Amino acid sequence: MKIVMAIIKPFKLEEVRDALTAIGVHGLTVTEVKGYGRQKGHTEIYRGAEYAVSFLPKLKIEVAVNADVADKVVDAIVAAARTGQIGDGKIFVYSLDSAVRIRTGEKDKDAL
Amino acid sequence: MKIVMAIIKPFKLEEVRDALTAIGVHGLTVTEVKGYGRQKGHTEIYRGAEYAVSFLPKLKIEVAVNADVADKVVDAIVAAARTGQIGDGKIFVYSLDSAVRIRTGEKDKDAL
Amino acid sequence: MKIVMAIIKPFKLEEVRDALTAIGVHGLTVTEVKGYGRQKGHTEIYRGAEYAVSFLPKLKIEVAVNADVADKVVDAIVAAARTGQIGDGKIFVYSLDSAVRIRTGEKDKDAL
Amino acid sequence: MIRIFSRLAPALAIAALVGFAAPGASYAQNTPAAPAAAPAAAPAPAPAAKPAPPATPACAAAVAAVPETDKYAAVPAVPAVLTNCTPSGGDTAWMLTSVALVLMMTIPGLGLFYGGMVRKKNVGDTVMTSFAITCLVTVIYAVVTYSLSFTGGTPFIGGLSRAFLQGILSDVNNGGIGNPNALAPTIPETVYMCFQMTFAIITPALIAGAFAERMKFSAMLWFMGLWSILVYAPVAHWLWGPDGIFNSANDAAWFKVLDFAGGTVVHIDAGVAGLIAAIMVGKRRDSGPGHNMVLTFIGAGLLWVGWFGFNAGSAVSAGVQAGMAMTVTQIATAVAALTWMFIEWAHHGKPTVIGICSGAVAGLVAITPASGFVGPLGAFVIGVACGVGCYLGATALKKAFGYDDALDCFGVHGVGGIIGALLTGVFAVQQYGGTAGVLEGNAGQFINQCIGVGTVIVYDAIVTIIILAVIKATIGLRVSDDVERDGLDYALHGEVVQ
Amino acid sequence: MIRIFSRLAPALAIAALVGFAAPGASYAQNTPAAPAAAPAAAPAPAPAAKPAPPATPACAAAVAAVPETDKYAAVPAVPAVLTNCTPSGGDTAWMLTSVALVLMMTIPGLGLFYGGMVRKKNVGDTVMTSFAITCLVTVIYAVVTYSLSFTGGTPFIGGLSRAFLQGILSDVNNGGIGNPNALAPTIPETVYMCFQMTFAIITPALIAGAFAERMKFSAMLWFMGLWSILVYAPVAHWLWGPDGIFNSANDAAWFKVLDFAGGTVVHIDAGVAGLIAAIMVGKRRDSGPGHNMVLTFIGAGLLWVGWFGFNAGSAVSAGVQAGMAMTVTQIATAVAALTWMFIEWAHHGKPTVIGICSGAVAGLVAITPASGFVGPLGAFVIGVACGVGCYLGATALKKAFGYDDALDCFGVHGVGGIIGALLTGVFAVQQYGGTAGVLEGNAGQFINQCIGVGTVIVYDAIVTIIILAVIKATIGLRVSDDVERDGLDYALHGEVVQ
Amino acid sequence: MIRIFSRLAPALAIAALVGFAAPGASYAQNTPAAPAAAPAAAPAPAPAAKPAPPATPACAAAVAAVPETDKYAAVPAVPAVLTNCTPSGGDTAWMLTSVALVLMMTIPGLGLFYGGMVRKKNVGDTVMTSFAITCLVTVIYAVVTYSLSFTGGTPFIGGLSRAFLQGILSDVNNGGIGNPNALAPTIPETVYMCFQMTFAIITPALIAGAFAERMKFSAMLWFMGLWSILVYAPVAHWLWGPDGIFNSANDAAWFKVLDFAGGTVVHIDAGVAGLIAAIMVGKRRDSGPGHNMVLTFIGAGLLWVGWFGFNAGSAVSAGVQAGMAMTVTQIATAVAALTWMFIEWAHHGKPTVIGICSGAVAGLVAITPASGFVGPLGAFVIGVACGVGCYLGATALKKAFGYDDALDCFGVHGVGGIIGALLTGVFAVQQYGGTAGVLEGNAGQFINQCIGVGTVIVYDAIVTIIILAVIKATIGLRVSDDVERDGLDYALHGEVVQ
Ligand SMILES: Nc1ncnc2c1ncn2[C@@H]1O[C@H](COP(=O)(O)OP(=O)(O)O)[C@@H](O)[C@H]1O
Ligand SMILES: Nc1ncnc2c1ncn2[C@@H]1O[C@H](COP(=O)(O)OP(=O)(O)O)[C@@H](O)[C@H]1O
Ligand SMILES: Nc1ncnc2c1ncn2[C@@H]1O[C@H](COP(=O)(O)OP(=O)(O)O)[C@@H](O)[C@H]1O
Repeated sequence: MKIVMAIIKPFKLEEVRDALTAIGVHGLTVTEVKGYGRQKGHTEIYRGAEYAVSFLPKLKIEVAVNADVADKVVDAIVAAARTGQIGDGKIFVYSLDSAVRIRTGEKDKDAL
Repeated sequence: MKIVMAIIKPFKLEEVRDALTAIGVHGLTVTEVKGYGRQKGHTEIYRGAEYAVSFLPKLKIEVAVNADVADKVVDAIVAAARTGQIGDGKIFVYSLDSAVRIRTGEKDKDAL
Repeated sequence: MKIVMAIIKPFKLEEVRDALTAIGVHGLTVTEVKGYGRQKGHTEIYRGAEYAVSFLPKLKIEVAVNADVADKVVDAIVAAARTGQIGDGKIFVYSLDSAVRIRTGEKDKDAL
Repeated sequence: MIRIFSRLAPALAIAALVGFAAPGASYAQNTPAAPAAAPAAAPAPAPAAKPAPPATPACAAAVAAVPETDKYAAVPAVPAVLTNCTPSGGDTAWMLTSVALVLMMTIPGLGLFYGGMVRKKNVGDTVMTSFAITCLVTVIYAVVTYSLSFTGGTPFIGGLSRAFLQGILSDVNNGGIGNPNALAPTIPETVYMCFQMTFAIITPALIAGAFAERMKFSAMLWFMGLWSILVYAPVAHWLWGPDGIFNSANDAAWFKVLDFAGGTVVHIDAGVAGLIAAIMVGKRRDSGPGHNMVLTFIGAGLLWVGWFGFNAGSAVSAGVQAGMAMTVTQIATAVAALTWMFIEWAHHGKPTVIGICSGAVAGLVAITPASGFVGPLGAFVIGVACGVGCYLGATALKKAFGYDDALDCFGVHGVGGIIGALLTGVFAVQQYGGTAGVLEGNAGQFINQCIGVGTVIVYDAIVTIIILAVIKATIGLRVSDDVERDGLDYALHGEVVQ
Repeated sequence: MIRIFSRLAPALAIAALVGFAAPGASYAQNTPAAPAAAPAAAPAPAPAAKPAPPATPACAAAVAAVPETDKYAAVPAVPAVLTNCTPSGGDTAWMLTSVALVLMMTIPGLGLFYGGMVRKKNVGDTVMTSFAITCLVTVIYAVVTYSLSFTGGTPFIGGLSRAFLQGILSDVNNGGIGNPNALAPTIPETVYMCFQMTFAIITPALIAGAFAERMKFSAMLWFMGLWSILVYAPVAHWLWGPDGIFNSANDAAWFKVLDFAGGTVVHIDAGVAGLIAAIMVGKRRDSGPGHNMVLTFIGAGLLWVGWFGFNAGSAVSAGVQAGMAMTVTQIATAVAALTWMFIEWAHHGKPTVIGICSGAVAGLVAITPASGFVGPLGAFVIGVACGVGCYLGATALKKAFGYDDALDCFGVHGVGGIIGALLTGVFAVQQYGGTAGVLEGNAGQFINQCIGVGTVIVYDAIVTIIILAVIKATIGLRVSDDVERDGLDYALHGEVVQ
Repeated sequence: MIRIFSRLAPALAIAALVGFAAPGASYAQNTPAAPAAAPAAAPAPAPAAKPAPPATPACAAAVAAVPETDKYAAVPAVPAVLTNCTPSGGDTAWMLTSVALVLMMTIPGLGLFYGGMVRKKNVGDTVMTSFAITCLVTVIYAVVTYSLSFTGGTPFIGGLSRAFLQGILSDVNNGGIGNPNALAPTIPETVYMCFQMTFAIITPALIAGAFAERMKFSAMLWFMGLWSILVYAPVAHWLWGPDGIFNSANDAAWFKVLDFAGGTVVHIDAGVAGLIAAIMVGKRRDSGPGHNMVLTFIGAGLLWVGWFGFNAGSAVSAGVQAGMAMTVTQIATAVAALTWMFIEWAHHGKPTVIGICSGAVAGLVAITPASGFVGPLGAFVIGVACGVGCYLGATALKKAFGYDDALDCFGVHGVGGIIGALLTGVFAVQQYGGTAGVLEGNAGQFINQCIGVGTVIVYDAIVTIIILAVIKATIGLRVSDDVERDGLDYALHGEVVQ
């Protein structure tokens, strides 16, 4: 099993969710995060002072999947989240040792 | 070492924390997240329009532990977080290469 | 590749970011979290009742890096985030299987 | 639940249509519909609380004067009502303003004061409760409560001569000298009715603090509707109705009880009902500190500002009594707020925003019955006393008995109202409001205050218990555990603060 | 965009300097600058809507009386203006208060009402729009709109005799009897001007709800500035100007249309312009529920409170008409709010905060034109009618036609204004406001109301289309997609709520 | 710190009890306690700023008239005070309203205006500062400040004849003609006292903006308490006391300085003290943009609305002068807000919510001293001047000197107050307020304004330095670094916005 963790632009959430549902992934967890990277931040103005805001709002999506579909999931996210502009985000994949569904106690594959 | 990452219902936090303390785990990190899964979401109403809210508030708990107690931790969380209703959440376990306590520079086991 | 995940005190963010930039790391993701550990929490007062707040505001920083610089990154964070007082936080390192830059589709090293 | 309510609207509509239509005709015909209206029923018409003697009606002269300064009088035929204006434009101006100020106390004032003290998941339900009560009580008040409270009837309850506001305007034409209502001789009766309506609105809205975060919205509406007719109307009549048993201006009163602006009618009434409701609805499953003390601060600020309309407005005139009422209101409030803050500081090591705001509200509550009767000295003592008393009411008392008065409706309004009502009997000064208190040698006034307070507490408690028991047995009082856990905003209203 | 605006400020400054300076001199010289001012232009000076006959000016007597009660008169040489006070201190007190109340409706009232209903990313732009309109319209109103609206000229538009407020004070010296403005005989003209200014402020601020979350801030400013001169000024003149074609107090009026406090001038005007703007600016790319119903609650509360100044203040006196206007305002608002809430509850299973608040505003809108003319019966029916009508306007109507009236400017103010204006013709009672409606047998009044409403709708729509088309062709109406997506707060104002 | 304060409360209680009790007796005895009260001390009793000549007291006639229109007079024995009402109900109505409006400026107005501009972690401390100052100053004002400011004494400081408000009511009985206080002849003295109290409240509350986010709450309380006695009271006496050295209505004044509503007494006073405090408390360790411009918007809106009470209320009558004061207040505010917005737009490319709100406050500040003396032209120029000046004050000036005036107390109130005070001397028009300015040929008035402003600045700065130095040496001024970093809300008040 793998966890696919993607950092995306906030307004892409619905599209990514739909893309994942389309390939049979029906569970995911979303976190509001701030991203720092190449994308230029905003400037906030406060009484004549300008404050550079270098941390931009992003969403982190975490999806636990079977190892065999991880690539498909990555591709689906890339396709749905891409705008082609700087700041589109990253996807990181790492290995999962085990998974449990709390409600039933089901393990691993059955838990996803 | 392992990281046990659990997605739970928000109102279960205190119980889970107490269950972990009871088995000797004294550190954890909590994040507010939104979950998408089988659990049906709410409907928000706004001037005669209904908006389906499919992302539900959940909490993510991350606990770094020695590999040998990981199962005990998982069991404790399952026991404490279970309501038996859809949406109770998942637990994911993955391997940790190293850990450091910032204050002291202690490493790995000593850092947990 | 590794992911370095650090839990730090919120007011240390800028220093940590600068320390990382100084060693050539130009991307990271920040999450507001609540930490539970040895650090004593606050007490909130509400009409003569005291509520112990045991979860304290922390920031989680996630940085994906090449395995060879992981130690340098950890050291930089430790140096920047340390105050020497309880609650400075932890750093966890785990392995990353792959990475993708959404905008370009670049993989792994090129994606970081 | 829904079914019940979807039927309520049309029923209400039909009842009100019939009701408003009848007197509507009587307005048009300019026939006083109710021979039993206030003037006839007034052996002791003016309560001492509001006794500004009427000036010579300026507008009668004005009407006569018009032909002479003819240049503005080009309106061909001035309709009847317009030739009869009010005896005092100044008093009317202040009372129109006071209506606005007292309404502002409830929406948005009280809604925010309470809203900041609940958890975020219930703030929508909390503010909506204030808003819905405002609307519901407005309709009920126009239909029946005003008449039951302020027209003559029996010593226990008023008559129906102003039901559906019938005759409220046409009487003004009798003689051209303005409002014949002895309670407010220098202003139009419509303005007096609106002013009193805002009091009838805030009283149930205060109760809602006791059972916040767990009562069904539908049950709340039924409770408030019934309570405002069965409890508020008679109690207001006892204290303020022309022939009320406790009205200090009624020569035939059984006991002359002082209540300038509603310490008993509004605050004790609300506090006791809140206590009963907190007990009968039961404790919250989980609680925690208020989610946003900035909202509470806004609410407390607007309550304070609006309370000038409440207290100084209760003089029903813009004169000396209003001025002194405003002065003592300001002093008692500030003193009570500081008292609460310093006690909390000494007790818990920190002064809190919610603490100082609660103290201010406690002071406003306690000075309310006294505001037209006492001076700066009385205000100061009342401020200290209620600061201490309400602090204990909201902390020790609640802990000792274990009820869950969520936002301290009883702890602040009940306790503060009682302290204020009793101390009014002590510190009343003959010169300010016409009645001496214990300090000026009139010990009997304290007894009267005790009797008034006691009677209201007992009656209020009994009727509140009955109303709540009936609702509990029918539609139920309380939301389910799931709803309570997820928050009333999501579950009952489909809305959430982001 | 910036360049255009950085040039606007100095240009405005110079124009205004020249303008204010000229009449500034004329005040000092105490010479009536405009022989065509109100008194001369007044064959039918007092609109029936505001016909309180003037009292004998108290201050003239006072001036005479001063030598006798000499003890206060130690000021050596009382300057001229000060010996001429206003005929009615009470009326003036109420109108000064009403100015404050109506300004509070826009800032912060309307800003919050709207601000709570947008997404969090646009709340700053939304509240700033209310604030900026307040400032912009104040300047424009003093320069030209007041004069165009309220001085005599043609039946279609007023004159320039009060441009730059010239002569607004000096006339008071003519004869020492107070304000010679026949529209407000008992108060200083400055106060009347301020009162009317607050109406001119809120009207464009209402429009902004229609195109919220997507219009350029610069385009908004140009639009509002032009609209307030080209649409608001003439429409106000038609209904309220001394020689306006629809002024019911003008004997020479083509049709006598009743509009007590601005149902047509303010709400229909704003609603129709909003509808046009929503269509021409286009739909939002994405939408969602409002982010904070607590803000909406505060806004609705302050709107309700402030509306007492709007409606009861439109009596321009503190008397019987103001009292009844306040009464019917309270009743219609409560009824409409409950109506909306129960419909929503039946329809969606849940009563919402935004629903009950919207219903209250709908009620306030619909009772506005009627408030000086109808009684409790009329208020009740109007409340039910607009509760139903505006609910449909904000839901079914919008869905059916597919325009994106973001915050339901047309759905509430347009629909509510039309319902109110027409029902005024039905429920007007001779005794209250001087004009009978259909129920009292005067069917013609309903026709007049239809003609008035229809004409305003057509004129407003046409001119609004032209203004928006010009702006679209020049600086553009709409922000870019990126800006809309990221939120106007970040992108246009560099600020964000944390 | 706690120990100190837990002792303050009882001490205060005892002192005040003794103080209020003594005059309490004197009220009851109806003996004028202070032979040196205002009337005796009045060779030049009425300041030109507030010279509405008294009308024939309507209530004296009313009292006589009662027996004739006997039908309302059933109250058996009308107590003495009630037979003496105020000469002008209209003026009193407006002043009662103004008290409410000006209080609303501080709570919640200023608290929110400031609260939105701090970081989220300090918003509770910021709003609580406004609230606590309101309470503290109320008590101190009643005890001593009112008397020191407004009774005759020396040219430098008033007397103690009204300490503990003694005699404030009983004098009204002398002759039955209303308030004998020459400063406010047509309203009860209690109302005048309350009105002035609200000014004494907002002044220290303004100072708190300068040292926001880092001062100890306990040190703040001590500072404000001492400052309001040692600085506010004498400065108010200089400008407004019957025998004050700068009172333009005092024939014996050394220099006749115009300050209609507090440009010098309130704003320069607060601004300079703020500057000193910002420097002595030191810079914040970290800063950042305000956390919620919606709060700032609400605050600015309520400040604007409330300021009508501040400026038009300073006419102490509901007449022509109030009307023009309201007019110029509206114009200057709008112009200043637009000026700031356009400068910022040109300068940074974006117009901000906090910018336009700051500009509005700057305009309100600068028109304050001028509001009863200038006309629309003056208002326009003052608006532009302070828009530019305060923008520079809050940006360039602060940057140039490097002090950390956190919320621009000096940048807006100090700079705006000075601009307003000086331009009052230029644009004052004889006809409006009785004094000519430079433009009407009276160049000397400008000199007088400079002398007044300069003296206040120097005195204020010196005494503020001394007070702060003493506090610094005893309990300390500043929170620890840890507290500052974590936020004052958690650390000092145990509360946090969720
Ligand atoms: N090395 C990294 N580790 C963790 N997160 C990263 C890293 N680099 C980038 N990110 C995340 O990805 C987001 C987008 O990265 P950015 O460099 O701005 O643009 P792009 O992905 O188009 O190259 C960042 O805002 C940050 O949240
Ligand atoms: N594949 C997944 N990857 C990551 N998180 C998941 C996944 N599936 C479910 N979750 C998380 O677990 C929560 C509960 O899942 P859900 O399917 O609703 O109920 P249950 O756990 O009872 O089957 C979701 O809200 C989501 O946060
Ligand atoms: N075992 C753990 N797993 C996950 N997070 C932890 C763990 N232990 C500590 N933390 C995080 O580190 C933070 C600091 O830990 P704490 O024990 O308070 O102080 P210190 O790091 O100085 O020993 C905690 O608030 C929590 O967020």
